[in-house]
Amino acid sequence: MAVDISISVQAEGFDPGAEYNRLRSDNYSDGATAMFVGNVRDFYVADSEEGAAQKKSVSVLELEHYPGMAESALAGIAREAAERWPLGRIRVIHRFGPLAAGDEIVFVGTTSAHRQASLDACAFIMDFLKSRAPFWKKEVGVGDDGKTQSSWVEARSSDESALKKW
Amino acid sequence: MAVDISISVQAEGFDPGAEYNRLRSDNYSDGATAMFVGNVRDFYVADSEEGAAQKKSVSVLELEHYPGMAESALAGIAREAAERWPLGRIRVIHRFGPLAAGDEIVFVGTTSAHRQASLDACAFIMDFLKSRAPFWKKEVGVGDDGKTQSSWVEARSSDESALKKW
Amino acid sequence: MIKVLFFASLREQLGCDAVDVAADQLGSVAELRSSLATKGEAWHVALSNEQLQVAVNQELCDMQAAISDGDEVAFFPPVTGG
Amino acid sequence: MIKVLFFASLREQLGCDAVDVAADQLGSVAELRSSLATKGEAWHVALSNEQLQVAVNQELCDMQAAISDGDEVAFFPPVTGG
Repeated sequence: MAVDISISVQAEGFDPGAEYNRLRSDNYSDGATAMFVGNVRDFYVADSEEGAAQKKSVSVLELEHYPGMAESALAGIAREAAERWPLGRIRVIHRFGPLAAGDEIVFVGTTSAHRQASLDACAFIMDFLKSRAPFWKKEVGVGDDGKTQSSWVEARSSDESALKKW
Repeated sequence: MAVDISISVQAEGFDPGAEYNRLRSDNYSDGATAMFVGNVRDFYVADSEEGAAQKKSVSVLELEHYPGMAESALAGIAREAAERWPLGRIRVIHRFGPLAAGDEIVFVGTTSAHRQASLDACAFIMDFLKSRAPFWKKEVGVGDDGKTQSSWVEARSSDESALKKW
Repeated sequence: MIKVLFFASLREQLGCDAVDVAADQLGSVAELRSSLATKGEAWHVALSNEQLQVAVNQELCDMQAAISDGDEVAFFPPVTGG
Repeated sequence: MIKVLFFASLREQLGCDAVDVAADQLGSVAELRSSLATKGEAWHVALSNEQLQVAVNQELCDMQAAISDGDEVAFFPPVTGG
């Protein structure tokens, strides 16, 4: 039976509860549902004028993406997961545009008859999404001088090395 | 900072969407939320009179538990997870009593600043819950003769061996 | 007294969910189990199950665990929740 | 023509999100990159970044990947989504 894969790349928000309900709707063969949600943290950026001691709260996260490739990269990762594990449904949502602290950024949901398959596939999709899907984060804050400051988030080598275990 | 652990052993149903909202409420430090939900599958039991060819749909799953120990076992597993990973919140719900196909049985939710910590902790809690928390499943169905048939679910050695990786 | 509980298939096999047992001369779970096995054929058979698990005061233990007056001891088959 | 796209910090460094380049004599991504680097100092510096990634027709590739007329080639820094 083909795995039901649904991918969305969107500016709008999403409701993880509604996504769970959709993953479960008329799905009596899969007893296991694993989900991951990534949210904007209330992080800080260094004020470039004043140094690290003058950190400012980030008011907005700007998410840039590569339209077209973003969708196809996520679909490719989902298909790879569907080949590796016995899954029923895969749902991936990734937002772009301006996001505020607490906002949902990404959702990955997988269903399976087997708990370990659903959890492993969910972790696998997140790991590959982090290093292979064309999205870029920029933190935007306001300094003491009232000026807007922004900086691109640096890729972490731990994300690349996370792929080695799969 | 102490990890916020919440355990419920209950007959009532629960709403994974509401549990997600609670895990996220006023939680701006943890960007990662991992969740697992276990549901009753629409499985079959062999009709003991007619053999494997005459399988009947299971109408009810009966979940027996050891009151008191069920809660403390789940709390112990959650505390162990909180010692191993940098988590913000842990929520575990396990139901008991009669359940129908599709019903939620178990919820595990974890939040962290780190995606891998939240996913690993969620998988860890489910693995230990499966082999260490005092719950027992009985499948109840109705045969061709209209009589109720029931059988206790057998523990799987794969659940015990799943603990070795932690 | 020691409060002894039985769960799931074991409870059904014994037709009994709890018994109180005098603590005298019962130093370990294994001794309690042997003593209970003398209560009849069904008890002997059910308690001979190699896979039985035990909890003393709601903590999983092995059969060599010590017990004493006032303890709560539970016997049950391998768990199947989740 | 080859359609070339730039994203994120690279786009900002170049002050440019897309250029069309004649496909003549550009057999690989590496050759395209070298050609673009001659467009000025900012281009030379930005395109020298060892960490740059490239996609040809929306698939991640290495710098040796072949390109031809009609392709869409995108350069960008390491991705940071999720």
